[in-house]
Order: sequence, then structure tokens, then C-alpha cells
Amino acid sequence: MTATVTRNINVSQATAEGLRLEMEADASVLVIGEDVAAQGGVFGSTRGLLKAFGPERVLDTPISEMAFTGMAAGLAMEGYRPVVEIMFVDFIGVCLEQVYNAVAKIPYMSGGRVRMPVVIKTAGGSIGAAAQHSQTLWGLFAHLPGLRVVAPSNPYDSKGMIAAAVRSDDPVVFIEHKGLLLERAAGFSFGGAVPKERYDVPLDRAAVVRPGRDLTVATLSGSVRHAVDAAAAASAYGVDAEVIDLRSVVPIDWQTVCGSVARTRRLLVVDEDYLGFGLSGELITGVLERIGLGGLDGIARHGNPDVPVPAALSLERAVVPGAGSILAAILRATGERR
Amino acid sequence: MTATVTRNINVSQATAEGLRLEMEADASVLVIGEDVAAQGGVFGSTRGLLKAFGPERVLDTPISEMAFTGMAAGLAMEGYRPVVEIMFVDFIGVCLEQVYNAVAKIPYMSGGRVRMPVVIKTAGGSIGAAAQHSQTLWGLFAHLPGLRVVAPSNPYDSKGMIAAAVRSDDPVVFIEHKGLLLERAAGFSFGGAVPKERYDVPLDRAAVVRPGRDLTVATLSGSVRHAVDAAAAASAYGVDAEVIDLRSVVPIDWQTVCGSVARTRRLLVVDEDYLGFGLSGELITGVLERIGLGGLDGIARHGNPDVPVPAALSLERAVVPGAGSILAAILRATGERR
Amino acid sequence: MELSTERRDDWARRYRLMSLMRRFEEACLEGVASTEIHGELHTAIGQEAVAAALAEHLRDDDALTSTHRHHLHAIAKGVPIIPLLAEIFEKETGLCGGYGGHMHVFSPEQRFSTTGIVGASLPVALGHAYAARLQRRDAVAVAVIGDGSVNTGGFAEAMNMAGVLRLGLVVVIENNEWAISVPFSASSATPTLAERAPAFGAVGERADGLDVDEVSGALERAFAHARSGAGPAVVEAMCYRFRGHYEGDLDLYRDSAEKARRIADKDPLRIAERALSASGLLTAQELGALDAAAAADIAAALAEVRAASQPPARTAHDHVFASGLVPNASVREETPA
Amino acid sequence: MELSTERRDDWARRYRLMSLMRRFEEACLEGVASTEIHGELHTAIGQEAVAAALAEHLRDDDALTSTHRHHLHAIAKGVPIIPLLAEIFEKETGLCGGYGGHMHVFSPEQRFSTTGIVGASLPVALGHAYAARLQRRDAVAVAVIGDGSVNTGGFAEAMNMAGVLRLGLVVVIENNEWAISVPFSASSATPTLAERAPAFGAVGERADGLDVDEVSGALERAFAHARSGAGPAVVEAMCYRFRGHYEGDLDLYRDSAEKARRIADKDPLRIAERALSASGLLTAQELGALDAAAAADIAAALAEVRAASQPPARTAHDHVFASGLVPNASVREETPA
Ligand SMILES: Cc1ncc(C[n+]2csc(CCOP(=O)(O)OP(=O)(O)O)c2C)c(N)n1
Ligand SMILES: Cc1ncc(C[n+]2csc(CCOP(=O)(O)OP(=O)(O)O)c2C)c(N)n1
Ligand SMILES: [Mg+2]
Ligand SMILES: [Mg+2]
Repeated sequence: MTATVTRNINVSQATAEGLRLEMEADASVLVIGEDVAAQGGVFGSTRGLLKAFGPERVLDTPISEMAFTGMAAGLAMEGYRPVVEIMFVDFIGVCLEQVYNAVAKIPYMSGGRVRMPVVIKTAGGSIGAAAQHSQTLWGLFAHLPGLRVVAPSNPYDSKGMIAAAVRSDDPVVFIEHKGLLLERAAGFSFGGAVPKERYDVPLDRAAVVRPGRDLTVATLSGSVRHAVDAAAAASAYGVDAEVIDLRSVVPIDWQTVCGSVARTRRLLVVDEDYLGFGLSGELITGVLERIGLGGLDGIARHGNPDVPVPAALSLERAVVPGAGSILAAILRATGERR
Repeated sequence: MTATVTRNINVSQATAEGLRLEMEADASVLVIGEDVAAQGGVFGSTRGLLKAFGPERVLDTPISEMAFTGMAAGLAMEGYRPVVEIMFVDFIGVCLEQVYNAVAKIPYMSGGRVRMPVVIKTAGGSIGAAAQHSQTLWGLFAHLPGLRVVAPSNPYDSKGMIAAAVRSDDPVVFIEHKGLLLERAAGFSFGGAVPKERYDVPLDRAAVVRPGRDLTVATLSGSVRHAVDAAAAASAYGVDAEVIDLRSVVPIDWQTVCGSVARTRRLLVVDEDYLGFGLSGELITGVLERIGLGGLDGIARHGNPDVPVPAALSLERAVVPGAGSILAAILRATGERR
Repeated sequence: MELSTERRDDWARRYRLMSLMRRFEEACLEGVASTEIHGELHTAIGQEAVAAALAEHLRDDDALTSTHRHHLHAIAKGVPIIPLLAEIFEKETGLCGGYGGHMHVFSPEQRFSTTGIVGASLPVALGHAYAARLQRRDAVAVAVIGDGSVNTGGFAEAMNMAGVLRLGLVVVIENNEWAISVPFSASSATPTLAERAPAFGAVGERADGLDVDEVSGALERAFAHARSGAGPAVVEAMCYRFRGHYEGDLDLYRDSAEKARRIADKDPLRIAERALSASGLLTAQELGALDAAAAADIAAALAEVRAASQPPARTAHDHVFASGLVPNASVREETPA
Repeated sequence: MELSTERRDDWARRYRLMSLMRRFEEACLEGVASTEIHGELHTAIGQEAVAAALAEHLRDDDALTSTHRHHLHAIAKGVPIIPLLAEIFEKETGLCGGYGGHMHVFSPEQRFSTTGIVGASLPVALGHAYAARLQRRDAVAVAVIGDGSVNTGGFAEAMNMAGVLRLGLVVVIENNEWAISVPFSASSATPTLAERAPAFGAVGERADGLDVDEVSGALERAFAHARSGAGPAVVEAMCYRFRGHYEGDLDLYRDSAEKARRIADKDPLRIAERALSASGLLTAQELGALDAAAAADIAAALAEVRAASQPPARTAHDHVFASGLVPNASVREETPA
């Protein structure tokens, strides 16, 4: 990361800045969705774009996700690079069709003749908004071939990864975390310094956010800062945890993950998404496939235990990972060492 | 399984018979979908129901999956047990909303006050119908909490599992395999005898279809017969493979799987669905969580390598598991023993 | 608004209900201010006349499906107020035990449900309407939706199915001119929404949704049509969203002078109040008494709700499956305590 | 059909195109019979007049999105016949190298694409229409769909967006009276589909889709409307599906006597042929020569297609990502050879 002074911006502003710079550099970039123009996005991550680029390149739509997601496929065929905003990732069920049967598969179905440089930008994460407005669902997208799936954890990456997503010739599902979007850069112990200039963060490289020797905690998005806090707390118990920010779910940066696990010999996956049939199983299996059953002393996972996110905060806290529960998971996973 | 003479029916007839018996027994059971009435289903698995129960209980719909899937949620609230047919599982992207945000979550969101005894009946499997008509997608449903997900592999189970799905108070995604539906009972080396009477097959119990000592092959749906063939062929190489028909993806019958793996010490998951972020990672991880890293000598998985199903058969054969490729996977997985 | 004097008691009930609805929403605002309610609360302040009119036509055996902005519809349908408010406050004593929260309210007794997904409630209404058909009941299913919801695919699919099957579906569109920040004019291909009804074999009319009597009249015709077996009916009730889309919405996209003017001039409660005083049907004092009674009811409800607890953390895993299935029971220790 | 004699050459071209379309579909049937084509092939035999009329109005810079029953639309849009047929036969030389197959055909040069998902093509057309808007081109996007597709949410959403944005979208509904086994009357709330157009700010008209001249006239008006910037236009072309929904469909749900009668009496090719002979515009001999030329073209194409190979198995992993990304490259040995 460039050594820049920390600016007083929040994550959504970093994302908006990344989008603005890409739109300035490339006239084929468009932003389409509900409330992206006049409102600048309900979380502010498209703020200022309407003023800068006008209502044709920043298009407020009716509540018609199926129509405007398909529209993005058509625009891609015409050489555009549309960024489509699905306000909450939980709404994907009304338009998954266009995402997984069109955008994701057309490059393949066309035998490589058609590109789909489409960004599906959406927000996930549990912040007390109950079962239909709290999911992350990266595991769902990751299961479907043809989509890159990424989720940044900090301001620097948010700006750089949205830029890389826009420039990618592959479709990218870009999942912001609602719990991060309004957080100020200064509050981040990692990735808080956001250069004013245009830059990108490669979409396929994980980051070791905190080095450690005893255990590899692999996570992403809103859970990274909780994992860092938990790792700090774990040191009081004599456990030195390494925290990896995966950044990308598809593809997984196996080199970084396996490199770490080969050293620590223990892997804990922390995943705010549903645990079953998702990232945690894939990560554990993928590591084992690469370094062998004998390469590890322990595997563990911690995340939403396949429960719809409840409304009451007392219940939500019981199913969504936080620093405290991650600490507990770290201590469990390193149990025999304590 | 009851010892009955093998009748000359195919899998879709077995399913239709299961539905018919449940509809006879319970007037609250309805069948709703495209071409389910006059046509009896494009694969025939609702044939005869219109004649038996009339056009109100067997309802041909417009091509409006979002509407009629939501209709099932409303009917469930009124005390009905609707069976909704989504013709091909690949079409789920137009109505996943109602499946995962309504049917799957309403029991939880209502704090247990509302039941959703809905069956989402659909067909999957690669039989040369290309990227939008070939998926199985059980991994997608399984990732989303609140849904039972099952997929039968033979005539006996098809009849008994559709019956159990209809009787279940939980929503069930019932995925038929297009490659099986028109196969005659006589062609099955397991589950070919279908009693005329009403019975059900529990939705949460896997079956050991072929016992073996050297390796556990866990699979389901259309791949079971291929795995049985592959296991037979493997014996010529001195490999004695056990084949487990999972039947259910949610829940997994961990007892049966772990019991087998504890003996064989090797697990191969064969999955016609996309390999990534799905059943195979979950099964391998779940077994390790239960029997420990030391309980196994080898893990492996074989299935669609995260490629949209191509149209040309020459290509399809390269990405969809068949008896030959499963045999190869078995031999790879037991390599050191040969 | 012209008032007929025979209906003095009806008007008193009506006014009291509107007043209660306003107080209910204000109680929610109090919960937001005190952070007892979190998340994105949607109130329907300014839209009381539609819900109060609805209450006059809904039967117990009718069903009602609603949206994110549903509190008043729940009240109109007879959902008891204390559990309703308790659910919005996410209390153990809530209608759904605090699992659903303010956007997801289910009351099978009243055939009432909501969803947080725009356009997703109409298909569910179709199920209720079809159940009435199967049972040869003349009950209707009412779906209350916003102007923005009309542009979802779910709306069109459900309307067409109701049309072709001639189901008893009443669609009440609360056209408050906005879908979050997107004005009605920027999202609809037609100048009115009522005029889309014929495309689905439905009848449709637009009514002034600030005038409780006018909207009640339109609803009367719609309910009669739907109950008669003639198919779906649409009422587009014109109104205005007094507050931001949700509590916390800065609402910078609307002209604030116009907003202030409309709130001052076009408050459905004040409109009713003025008409009632002017006609002499109810005196200022009587109206004040009705207001006070409504306020007292809500104050009592709020106090009771506030005294209740949040559901205990250990119950977070309950109810995922009605059967009690817990798919990964044996590795549950992995989950946070 | 009344024919104007000035248009002799146009008519010859038109008839030849219809004849070629019929032969093309018959070549596909041959492929099914010989099992060279597998899966569920959908032909548009009986619907040639619509596609042939379309060809007269489509410009190179217009876009066309189609459905599972798209072969004739591809031909109308100028997609070259041999790669098109080769894709249907899933050959390496196919338009998409055999990856897409008969339901998924993409030809960026002609701005042509299809989908196997009913209702999913219209949203894509919207993107083409919006591109024309952004570039200030008067090109239109044409979406050809079936009568059954009109009941999907995607149809309504895309229509409304085209209406509110006044995009140049032409929707051609081939109303062949059936959606697999479900008759039009059982799926539509309205007696015609054209009458739904105003609900989306569109113009709409119904035309006899067996009469190439009539449907061409309706399309002319629709294209002119859409090109003028006035918004979307709908043409509902009435026709009849001669064959089962797909090859292999037993088609037991239709009355076979009626089907036979309609095929005998209402074949668009025969209707055109009769009108042309009767008017003396083209002699039976001339018509025969046009048929023969079309047949020869298709025979040559079929021979070439048959000679080509299926794509090699080792390429099955290509093209998943345009960037060349292979997410699990290092464990690829797990996949079948
Ligand atoms: C499918 C879907 N898309 C988007 C949203 C986000 N959203 C919630 S309410 C709303 C606006 C709804 O407008 P309208 O239907 O007019 O209802 P109002 O809020 O005005 O009552 C939007 C876009 C959602 N919940 N679901
Ligand atoms: C979303 C979706 N639902 C169902 C299907 C299955 N299906 C394929 S074609 C078809 C009928 C389409 O009817 P219509 O639109 O009239 O076109 P036609 O086949 O008559 O040309 C159906 C139901 C599908 N492909 N996609
Ligand atoms: Mg509104
Ligand atoms: Mg049709």
C-alpha cells in the first residue's frame, strides 16, 4: 500500500471515488440501478457521479432488477462496461437469472466471442436488518461458474478493487459490507490510507493483514477487522494468529492461503455467510487438496450456522461472527496448545 | 426395500404414482406449474393427476414462476401443501426470491408461527441440453438455510421420497434427474422394485448401495448408477469401493457417511453439480470435522469442474462425471494401494 | 369532502382509527430516537386514510399481504397492536417473537403477512385468493403495495394470473409519488397506475388517498368486483410520503419547501378533522377526545412493549425448520455461544 | 393477400427467403432424425412469414434478441447460415464453436443473441436500445418472443423501462397459440396481447402472422414508431406451431384433426405461393425455381456442416472467463480427461 496520509473519507466515498476515476478514464463505464443517481446510492457509494457524468451514464431505474441486469448484458454486447447496483445482495433472487444464466455464461456459451465486463455491485452484511436484508451470499455466487466474486474489507481496497472490477473483462460480483460503508478511513488499522489518484488492487490476491505463527484465520469483508481484533486479544492467551483477508472468493488466492497454513498448520475460516455449502468448506477442502491431510494439525470454521439472520440484536449476535466469537473460535481451534 | 416384483414403469411414473397416492390421502395437496396438467409434465412425472384430481388441484400455469411460487407460499399459509414444479432447475433464477426469502425463511421469520410445507419439484442433470438446461444446483439450494434438498437416484426412492417430501412440514427442494426419468425400473440394479402401495422413504437417510472396503464413494441422483458401474469396474483393479447414495443434501446423513469413511479411510465425492463451493467441499469438511484429520488417509472429489455445461457432447463428456471418469477418479484416489 | 350526517358513529370510529395509526407510527419514531428500534424503519405517516379506509372493507376471512411499509395495514387487518409493536421493537413478546422484526410480520390468525422484498407480496396474495377459490369462499386477498412495486415483474405475473383465473384479488397501490429517491414520473411508463389494470383483465381506478371517504368508496367498488368472482381490481390511492423513505434517510432528493407545504396542507388527519368540524358532525372537543383516547391506547401499548425483553440468545437456532431439523447438530459447538 | 405488381423482385426475394427458412428447419429435422442433433430442438415451421417480414425492416445496426425458437430470426438478422446450422449441430465450426448449441446463439457482428430462458431476452434488448440512445443512433432493438413469454416478469419490467425511457424497442410477439401444452387462452388475462401495450407506454397492434405482407406492414409501423424516439412498439403476429413444442414432443394435448387442417390450410408458404400464382406475379415455374435454389443452398450448407467435427474435448475448459482465469488450475487433474 502506498504511504499516503489518511483522508477523512468513509468507505463508500472511497468506492465512489474509484468509480468516478474509472468513469473519467473510460466513457464506456456506466452506473445503473435504483437510487444510484439523485440519491448517490442508499449507502452513498455512487455519490457525486450523477453530477459528474449526467443522468444517462448514471441511470436511476424503476424497481426492475431483472430488466436492468439484463440491460447490462445487452450493453456489454454493445461494448459498454456497465456497473449494475443491486441495492442489497438479498434481492438477487429476483434477477439471479440474468446474472448466472446470461452475464456469467455468455462468454462460455458464445465460445469466447462475447465478453461480459459487467460489475454487479451490491451490499451485504448483518447490521441488524433481519433475514431479508442481512445476507452476504458470496458462497451462492461462487458456486456458479463464470463470475469473479470479491468483497473488500477496508477503504484502500474498496477504491482499488472497484476500479479493478470495472476494468476486468470478466463479470465481477462486488459485495460491499453495510457495516463498513459508513466507517471513516481513520478507524481502520489496515487500508485506511486512500490515495487520491487512480489505482487498482488486483482482484485475485489475498492480503496477510496480521502475521502470526500459530493459526491462520482466513476471512474477508466485514469480518477482517473483527478477526484482527480477535487475534490481538488472542495474544493475551499466548496464541499468535495470522489473519488473511481473502479479498476474493473467486478466485481464491491459494498460494497465499496455503503458504500461510503450511507454516501455521492450522486453519480457521471465519465467514459471515452461511457456513454450509459455501466458502468455508471450499477453503478447507482446497487447502487439503493442495497441502495434503498431513500438512495440517487442525481445521475449523466459524460463521453463520445456517440460520436466517434474526431481527432481534440479541439473536443476531448469536449467529453472526464478531470479535468475541472469533476469539472464542481461535482459542477452540488452538485448544491443545493452551 | 420391500421385495416386490419389478414393474414395467419408469422413474417419472414412479414419481407420479407417489404424488397420486399422497393427493388421494390428503386433499390439501396441490400440484402447480407449467404443463403439469394436460401434458402431465414435460418429463411425465405428473401424468394422470389432472384426470384423477381435476384442473383446480392440478393447475397449469402461465410462464410466471415468480407468481406461482409465491402463490405456493400463500397457499401454505392457508393450510395447503402445494407441490410447485419448476420445469428445469436452471430456471430457478427467475423465482429464487420466493424460494429462499419467502418459503425458506418464513418459518423462522415468523418465530415458528407459520409452516411452509411446500415442495419445489424440479429437474436437473446433464443430458446434452447445454448451459441453461443441464445444471443440478443442489449446492445452491443447500447453501440457503431453511430448505431440505433431496435428489433420488432410482424408481423406489423417487416414489417414496416424493411422498415424504409432500408429507414434510418443512419446505423440500426435490430435484429429479432428467437422465433417469425415462429409465425403466428393470434397468436399475438397485431400487428397481416399486410397490404399488403408498410408502415413503425418509428424507434424511443415505443408503449404502454397494458395500466396499477400500474407499467410500459418496454421491447422489444420476451419478449413483455410474458410481456403481465404476465400482464394479474398479474391482478388476483390486479396488473394493463402497458406494453411498446420499439421497439428501440437506440434511446430510453424517452417520452413514462417517461410519463408512471410518472403515474405508478414504472419501471420494462424486458430484454432478459444480465442484466449487458446494456439496463436495461441505461433505469433505463435515467428515473431517466429525472424524478428525487423522481419521482419513485420503480425500478426493470429482464433478463438474466449475464450467458451464457445454452443448457439444464431445465437450459435455469432458465436464460431466460418467462411469469411466468415476472409475478413473476411484483409481486416482486409491492410487497408492494399487 | 362532503359528509353525510347519518354516519356520525362511523366517522368517529374512522377518525379514531386514523388517529391511532398516526400515534402508532409516532411510537415507532420514539423507538428509533431512543435506539430501541434499529435498522431501517419505514413509517406511513401521511398515508393513514388509505389504511383506515381499508379497515372498513376487510373481513376476517380476507387475507392481506403487505410490504416494508405495512404497520397501518396490519392494524387495518386487525393484527393486535401490542404484539405488532413488540415485533417492531424486536421483543420476545412480539408477534413473531422478535425473529421477524419490523419488516417481516406474520399473523396467520388474521391471514396477514409482509415481506421486505419489493414486489414479492403480490404472488403470496395470489395463494390466498386461490385458497378462497378452492374453498368456494367469497373472501378476497388484498395486496397493498407502493407505486414503485408496480414496476416489478412479480406484480405483472401475479396480476396476469389473477386475471386469467379470475381470482378475488384487490390490489391497493399507495402511490406516494416516490420509491426512495426515484419519483413516480421517472419510473412509470404510464401517467397513472390504475390505467395498467386492463392489461391484466382487471378493473382499476385512481382515488385521492388523502380523502378517507373517497378512497373508501373506491375500495368498496374494488372489493365488490373481486368478491363477485369477476377477477382482480386495482385501486391507486394518491398520497404523499411525509418522512424520509426510512428513518435515517436524509431525504435530500426532495424539494424541502414543497415537502413542508404538502405536509402542512395535505395531512389526511387534518383534512378529515377540518371536514368533520366544518360539517358539525364532530366537535373539536369530540375530535380531541378521540385523539386522546388513541394516544392513551398507544402510550399504554408502548409502555408494555418497552417493558418486555429481547428474545434470549440461546433460542437463535430454533424454528429454522418446522420439523425441528438442525442440519449440523453434531458440530454445533462451532457456533458462537 | 392482395399483391402490387411493382414489387415483383421484392416478392421473389421474400418468397425465396421463406422457402429457405422452411428448408433450414427441415435440415434441422434431418439432423434430429439422424441423431446428429440431440436435445430439444425447437423449429418454427409455420412461422416463416413473421421472420421473413422482419428481414425487410432490420438494419445491420439494429439488434435482435430471440428465444429458444430463434433459427429464423437469426436468418432474418443476417447471421450466416452455415455457422448457424453448424452451431445447431454443435460443430467446432459453429457460430459459437459448439459451446452454445441450438438454444444459445451469439453473433456480436449482427448484434444477435438468444437465450433458452423464457422472458430473459427482452431485458437484453433493452441494453441494445439504451446503447443506441447513448450513441444518438436511430437503431432499434428487436425482441422476438412467444405468446407465453408475455406472462413473465421480465417482459413487463423491460417494457415499462423502455416506455419510461422512450427507448427504441420493437417487440414482436409470435403468438402461435401455445406455450408447450398450455393454450394461449389459459395463460393470458387479455384476449389479445397487443392490447397490453398501452400499459407500458407502447403502441401495439395485432397482425395475421401467416400473411407476410400484412405482418410486414405492421412491422413497418412499429419500426418507424420505435426509430422516431417515441418509445416501444409491439406487434402481435398470429400464427400456429406446426410441430410439437420440441422434436420429440408427442403433442397429444392438441386436437390432431384441427392441427392437420390448419397445417393444410394455413401454411404461410402455400398462402404466399397461391397469392403469387393467382395474381400472376410469379409463375408456378418461377416459384419452383426459387424453392429449388433455396433447397440447393440448404443442401450445400447441410453437407458442409455434416463434414465438420465436434469440438475437441480438451477445449472444454476454455472460455469460462474472458481473461483466461481458471479458478482451480492447480487441482485440475481431478477433472475427467
Ligand atoms: C426487489 C427489491 N428491490 C429493491 C428494494 C429496496 N427498496 C425497498 S423499498 C423501495 C422503494 C419502494 O417504493 P414503493 O413501492 O413506492 O413503496 P414506498 O416505499 O414508497 O412505500 C426499494 C427500492 C427491495 N426491498 N426489493
Ligand atoms: C423461465 C422459463 N420457464 C419455463 C421454460 C420452459 N419453456 C421453454 S419454451 C416454453 C414455452 C414458451 O412458449 P412461447 O413463449 O409461447 O414460445 P413458443 O415455444 O410457442 O415459441 C416453456 C414453458 C423456460 N425455458 N424458461
Ligand atoms: Mg412509493
Ligand atoms: Mg407460443
